[in-house]
Amino acid sequence: MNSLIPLLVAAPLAGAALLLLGGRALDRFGHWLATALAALSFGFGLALFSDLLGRDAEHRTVTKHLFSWIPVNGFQADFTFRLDQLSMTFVLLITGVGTLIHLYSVGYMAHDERRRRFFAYLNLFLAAMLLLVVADNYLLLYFGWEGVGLASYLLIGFWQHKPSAATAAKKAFIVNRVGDMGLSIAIMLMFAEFGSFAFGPILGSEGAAGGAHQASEGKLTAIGLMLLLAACGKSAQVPLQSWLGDAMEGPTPVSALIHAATMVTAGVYLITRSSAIFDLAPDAQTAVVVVGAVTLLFGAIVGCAKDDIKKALAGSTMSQIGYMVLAAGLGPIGYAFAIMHLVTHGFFKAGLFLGAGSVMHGMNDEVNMRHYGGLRKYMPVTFVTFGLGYLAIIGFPGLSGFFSKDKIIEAAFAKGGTEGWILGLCALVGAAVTAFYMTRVMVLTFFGEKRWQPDEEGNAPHPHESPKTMTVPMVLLAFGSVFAGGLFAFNDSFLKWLEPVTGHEEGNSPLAPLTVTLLTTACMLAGVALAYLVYGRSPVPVVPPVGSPLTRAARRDLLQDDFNHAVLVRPGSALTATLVYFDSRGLDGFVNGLAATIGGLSGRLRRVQNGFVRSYALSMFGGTLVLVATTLLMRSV
Amino acid sequence: MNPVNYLYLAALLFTIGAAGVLIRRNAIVLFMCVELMLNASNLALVTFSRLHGTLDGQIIAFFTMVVAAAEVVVGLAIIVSIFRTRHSASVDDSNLMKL
Amino acid sequence: MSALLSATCAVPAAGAVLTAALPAGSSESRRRATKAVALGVSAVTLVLAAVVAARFEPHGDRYQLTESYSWIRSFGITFSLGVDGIGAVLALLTAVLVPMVMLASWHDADPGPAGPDGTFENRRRTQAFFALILAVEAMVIVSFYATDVFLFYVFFEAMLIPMYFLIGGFGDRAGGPESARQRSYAAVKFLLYNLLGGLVMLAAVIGLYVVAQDQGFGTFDLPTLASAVADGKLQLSGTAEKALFLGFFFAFAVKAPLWPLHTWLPNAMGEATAGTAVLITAVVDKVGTFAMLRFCLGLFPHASKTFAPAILVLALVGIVYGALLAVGQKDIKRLVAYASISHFGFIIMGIFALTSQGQSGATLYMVNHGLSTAAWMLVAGFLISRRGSRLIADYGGVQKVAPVLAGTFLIGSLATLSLPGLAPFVSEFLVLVGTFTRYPAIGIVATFGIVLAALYALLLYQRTMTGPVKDGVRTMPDLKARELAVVAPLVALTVLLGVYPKPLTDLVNPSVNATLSQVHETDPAPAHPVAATSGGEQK
Amino acid sequence: MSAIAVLAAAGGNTPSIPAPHIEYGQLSPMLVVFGAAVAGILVEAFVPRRFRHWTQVTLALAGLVGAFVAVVVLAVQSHGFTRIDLLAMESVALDGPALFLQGVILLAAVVAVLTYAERKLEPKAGGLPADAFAAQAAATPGGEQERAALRAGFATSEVFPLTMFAVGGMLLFPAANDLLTMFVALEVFSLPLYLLCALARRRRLLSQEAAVKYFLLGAFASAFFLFGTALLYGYAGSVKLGDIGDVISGKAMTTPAQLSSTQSDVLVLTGLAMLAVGLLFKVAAVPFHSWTPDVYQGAPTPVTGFMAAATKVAAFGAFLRLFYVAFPGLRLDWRPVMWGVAILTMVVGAVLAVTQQDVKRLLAYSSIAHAGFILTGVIAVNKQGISSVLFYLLAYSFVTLGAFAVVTLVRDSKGEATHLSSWAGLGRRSPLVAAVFALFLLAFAGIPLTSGFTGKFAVFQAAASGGATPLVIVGVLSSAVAAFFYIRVIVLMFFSDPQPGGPTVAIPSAFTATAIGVGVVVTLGLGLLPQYFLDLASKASLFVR
Repeated sequence: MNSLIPLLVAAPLAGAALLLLGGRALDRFGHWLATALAALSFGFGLALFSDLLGRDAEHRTVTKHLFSWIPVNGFQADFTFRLDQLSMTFVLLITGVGTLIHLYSVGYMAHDERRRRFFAYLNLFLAAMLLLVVADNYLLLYFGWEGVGLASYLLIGFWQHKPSAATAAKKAFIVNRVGDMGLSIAIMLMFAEFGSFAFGPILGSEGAAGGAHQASEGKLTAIGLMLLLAACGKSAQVPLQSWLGDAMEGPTPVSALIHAATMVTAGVYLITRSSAIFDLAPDAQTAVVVVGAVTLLFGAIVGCAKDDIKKALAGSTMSQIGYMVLAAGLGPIGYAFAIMHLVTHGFFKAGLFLGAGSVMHGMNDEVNMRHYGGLRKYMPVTFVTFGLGYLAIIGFPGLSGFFSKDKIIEAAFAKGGTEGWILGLCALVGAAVTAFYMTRVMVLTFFGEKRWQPDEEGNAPHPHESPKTMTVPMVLLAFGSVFAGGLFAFNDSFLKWLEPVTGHEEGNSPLAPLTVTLLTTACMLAGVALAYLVYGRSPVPVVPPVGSPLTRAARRDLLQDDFNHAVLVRPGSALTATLVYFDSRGLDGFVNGLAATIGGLSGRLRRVQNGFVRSYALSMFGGTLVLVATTLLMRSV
Repeated sequence: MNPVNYLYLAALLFTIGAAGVLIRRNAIVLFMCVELMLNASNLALVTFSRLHGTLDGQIIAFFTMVVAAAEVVVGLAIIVSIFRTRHSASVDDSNLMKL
Repeated sequence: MSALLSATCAVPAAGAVLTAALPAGSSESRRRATKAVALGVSAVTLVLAAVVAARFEPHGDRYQLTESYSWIRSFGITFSLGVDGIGAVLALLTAVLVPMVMLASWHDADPGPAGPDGTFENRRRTQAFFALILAVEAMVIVSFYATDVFLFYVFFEAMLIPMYFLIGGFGDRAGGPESARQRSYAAVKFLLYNLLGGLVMLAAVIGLYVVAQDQGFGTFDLPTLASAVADGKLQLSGTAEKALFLGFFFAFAVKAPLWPLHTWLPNAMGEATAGTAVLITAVVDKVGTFAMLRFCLGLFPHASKTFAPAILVLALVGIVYGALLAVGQKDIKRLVAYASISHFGFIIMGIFALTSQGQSGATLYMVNHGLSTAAWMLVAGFLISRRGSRLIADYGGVQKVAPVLAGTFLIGSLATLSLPGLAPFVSEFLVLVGTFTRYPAIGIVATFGIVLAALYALLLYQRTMTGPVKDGVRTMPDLKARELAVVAPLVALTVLLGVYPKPLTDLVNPSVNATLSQVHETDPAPAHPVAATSGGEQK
Repeated sequence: MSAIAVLAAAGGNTPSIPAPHIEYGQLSPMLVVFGAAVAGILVEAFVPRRFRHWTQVTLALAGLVGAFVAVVVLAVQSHGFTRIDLLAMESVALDGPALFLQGVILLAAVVAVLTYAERKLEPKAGGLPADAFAAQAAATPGGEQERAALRAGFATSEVFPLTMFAVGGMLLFPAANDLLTMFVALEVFSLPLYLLCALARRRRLLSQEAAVKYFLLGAFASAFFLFGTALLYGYAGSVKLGDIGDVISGKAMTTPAQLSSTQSDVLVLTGLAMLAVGLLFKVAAVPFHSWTPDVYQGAPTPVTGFMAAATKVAAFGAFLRLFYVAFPGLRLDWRPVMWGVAILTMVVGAVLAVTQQDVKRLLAYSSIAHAGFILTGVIAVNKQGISSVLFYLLAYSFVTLGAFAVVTLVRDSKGEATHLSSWAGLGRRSPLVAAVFALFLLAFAGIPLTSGFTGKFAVFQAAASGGATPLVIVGVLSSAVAAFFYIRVIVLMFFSDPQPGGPTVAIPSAFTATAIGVGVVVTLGLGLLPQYFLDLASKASLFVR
């Protein structure tokens, strides 16, 4: 059975390779091939899942050693795969949602002449993400980690002819690189500390304590912080969040893939996977929760201000991931819920994005919500599925989001002490704001008057429902976003499933669970109501009002780019300019100067050679005198 | 009289010759100064021959004269030919090649 | 005493003479014959080098397949060859790259238009070009195989001359007189820098000989000297050893090139043809770093230890500095050159971190950098040859008209920024880890290099390949079969060695350990070692 | 008074003056050459003009080859290696260095004579082929007489006997075992050279100027040499190098009573210095170098080549003998001074060459720099020092001859085009010649696999083991500077575009071709497989005392 694990990765990878090298021949059916391979990988996932379920809870960690990758004396990096409950969860999410997105893309990208390449990249994305989650050591994880970065680079910049897309892609990759730097430093620290960077030895497996316990807290904190940096990069957490918004330049299915199934979830995976380290490094954990809380609010605020539907959803992703990171930072009380929210979020966020895509599809790729309105009549399926996703994300009781988010807020309070209160309140506020901006999106898009006008060429969009290939995935995802949460929450099945890996403790919440639930729901309703009051009652201006300073800032992603530009880009380019100058004038100048000096010296010395025989004689005579004198001198001294 | 004084005289002559080479322009004169230096050497040789009581010095002197004569032959040949070209015996005129 | 090594050196040398002697003439057929011969010779060399690498027994003696012929007895100089893992691998790299370079510069040396006074610019141009390449190959291979310090020195110096003519004589012809001036300036700069380095080394070589002679080692035989140094039979006074080390190191640092001795490289790589540029950065410069490993560490262990920190700092500066300048370049080839400077920083850092990871990494780095930069630079060359300009600003949207070219170029860029899965990652990470375990601070700062690498590599890609299609690019043809034949193997190797570098590491590790033991160094032990579960215990 | 007594004593036994015993066999090299020279004069007198050229060439070559054979035979009889002895009343030494250098000089002379014999480069004059030498040296340049001489197709075939005399002197110079012989030899090879300088066919004015400069300064220098001789005679009472050495080392004590010890110190040291001046002038060491560029430029190029190669060999031979046989005892006194001279020579030579615009002047300055390199070998007072210098001289002389031979080929309407600018793009017009010249330049620059490198390594290695490490450093650095201007020429030849109407490369006759060929072969041979000659040099590196 273990031998299936490599195939998980191999299937989509093979797809990518085939489609890239296959050439025009594959143009006709390439996309179906890709989808099939994704589905196949999902199939393997299910098979393995059933296999795991077959084992008793304590022995659900299976590894598969392929070959030794980089062996240098003490440094042993292997191609070893590891499948346990945690990675299993991810595998299913990735392959499942991933397959649906493939399916969706078949319709969405129908008219793109580079569709084959698009699907190749999608497969590559899956393969990389799968490698990331089934790796058995941090270096192999890093392999997948950067592979994800590459795939996202290729997909975000898929429409390379658009400079904005190319820039966004580059930005995403480079910001992620900063995170990757953290990961590689973490790996170096581990190697220096433990002489290894494999999960088993360091984190311990199946009850057996890993080496992490012997290490000093300082070292562990350092490692933890570096891992956190990495997570920030991939999961678009403050301060490395800036790439996420621009990443919307990619085709919508890509956004769905990035935000729901792959990429951004990687950070949460990393933190949860490294729980053994974080549990021993409280300071690192604090850092994690702070990052989570801040991002949670940051994303929510940004989400409120955006008129671009995808950007608004991006903001929400940021804040939802914030929830997960926050939960993961809470330690054993939070890990399971972080993952749970991650999965549910996977469903509804994918649904929302696909829905958004479907809307754009019907609106000639118009993204400004102020040019939407009243679309529910034109695209009912989209409306329903999107609506369910909406209810799920705002945590409407009974739907997926409700269970997972509620648990997280609970856990936040359960952290205890002032810390617990602060986190809890942040989470609550976040819930309210989430409700607000999602309602806003919903209202602007599907309700009210239709506000779309003809574009430059004067052809007004004719909103219409999308083809089956697109709607079917949306429907399936909608089911997920409705029922998944309940399923998981049902006598804590999900918790029990994950516990062997992440461990679990009941925190001591100052508030009764019920109170928290009520509070949450109240906040949610408040948010919805407010949004309705603002956008639902009065017609929405097509041209956005100036808005408060906060709004304006939020529209500019709370000035993140301005900040980066001022702090990094401008000084950086100034530095390079100076260095270029220094290199040519300074270093080269020195050398050339030396040559010039010799030349000048030569030119001056030449004058002595003035052609007059008598001055030659003089130099000889002088030379003789000096010679005699020095010779005599040598004797006297 | 102490023969060493002849050495001082020789040195003096030699220096005069050298100085002449440095300050005179006319190639012939310049060349004669060189001859003067050679003769100064001869004087020194003879003196030393006297001091040592051996004949070698004097024999060398004879050789020197012969050599000097040969030098004169070659030297004059060159100087005359260049004089015929330039109608001047000043060594300062011939400095086409420099630097 | 098998003559395998000398054969491997002799074939390209003979080939060079043969190629040069082939009938001149501007007729196409004559030229094709010349090229065919040269290519054939390089292929044979490749086979031989491969055989050498295959015959090498990693766990056998330090130097294998050794040969030794008397050469200049008076100075204890012998013509003695022998390979260790490192030398074998690098020689193989050379043998692999040369045919690629030849294919890539197939038409670079075709006689151009008649000169100002009707004289054809040198009717033997083609012959000369390929003969010079083969000459370089021969000399480089000798210096990788040489186990005699003097023999190494001789070829280390001699290879400058053919390189010099390659750089100065064959640039991209687009430029006209101005670029001709630039080119000869670059060639002279290259030669003078390296000659100065070589002369300083000459002084050191002489010094070594004199010192050794006084203690009864009137020889240049590396194994003898090294072992004598190792077991204290040959005592160098502290200052003497330091001076000699610096003498050797200076030469290698110029060649490598190490900051701040690097300024010749951008000119040389910028003005030379892409093929020559590859020859410089991927082959010739490797001799410098290789020599640091073999001679600096082998002959002057204590001095090496003493200077290691200082050298590491220089290397570190080089990494960051080179990357930053690459970001600031307007000229594609110069950008690649500065990127290489940054990479050489990594290589040197790996060598002088004095850990097995660092040095194995450095050695792999030499190979991987060779392959990846070759791919990158050659594709860039194809691009430039199509547009006739080296300025980044003249390009844009190439991927729309020439997707394959753009794709290969992207792979080259990704390799340069050492993406996992591609060969350079393996070596770069090993170097970083190896450095980190001994000098954490330096390791961390060096890690910034990977971000900067991403910056310059992707900036270049974005500016040239993406965005709207620029005029002058519209009609750009995609890669031809010949060009694909050049790039494909390189890419394949890059991927293969990225996923399965074990064959290389197996060759290299023993030699590296031997080198380390010469320096009396061992890897720093982890603070809390855990049972490494390599091999993955199955469940 | 006492002097008269001496004379009386001498006169007393006049009847029985023992006839000096002369070892003709072992002196044969010189005798052959001098004989050929005299015969050459007779040829001038008696052979009709149209046969002279060939007769002279044949005679000269025959003489030189014969002499060389004699040298080889002597060497084979292991003269100079195991059997080193003094000849002709101890005035001539037959030892390793002498024999080795005589061999080198003779070979160099052969090559030089080949370049003399070249008659295909110059346009025919008066229907007869013309060589590089003046039709009639005595004629005023540009005058009617000269035109007449040209019409008549005169040729100065005296150059061959003159050269032979010079060669004879050069053979004697490094073998001279007493200062008198040395002085005579110096003059014997200098005087013909003065004349040869004046004999260029083109650019007569420059030629004459070169001659006059060379002559006056040469005479000036030899005057110093002679006075030095006198002083040393005064100090040691003998001019035999061995005796002087003994006196210095205190084995013999013959300083005249009238002189105080300080005075005698002054004598010996001043004398040493003045002898050095005479020799440093000949090897063109700074500050006694100033004649070199002008003379090299003005003299007929074949002569320049001959001078540059053979003179240096002879002069350094004498230099070695003087300092290793007579003055080893004064090492501490002269070494520091020579250090200074060597450093100055290397640096000034290299630096001044950087800005030269004329090929011949460039080579002149490079020869100065090389004199410096050789001096570093001389200063290492040890066996390696001798052998390395011997080897270096061998290597250097052939590179120089080859280089100047190439210079004779690059011509325009006004004769040889020596200005560098006109060499631009030579590599395009005639790759082969350019490549050969490049090879010679690289050898000058001391690039490995050329003879220049082996030589440089040898001398530097000797100097280093002689404890002169600073010299080696300076040498290395100045080599770097020197490399710069050699490379400049290569760049010019290969990488810059030929000027329209630039010079063309004349196709030489077999003579020059052979000369250049020999140069190439030796340059590469001594670079690739120097072992045999290194052995020879080290075997030969023992002076007789």
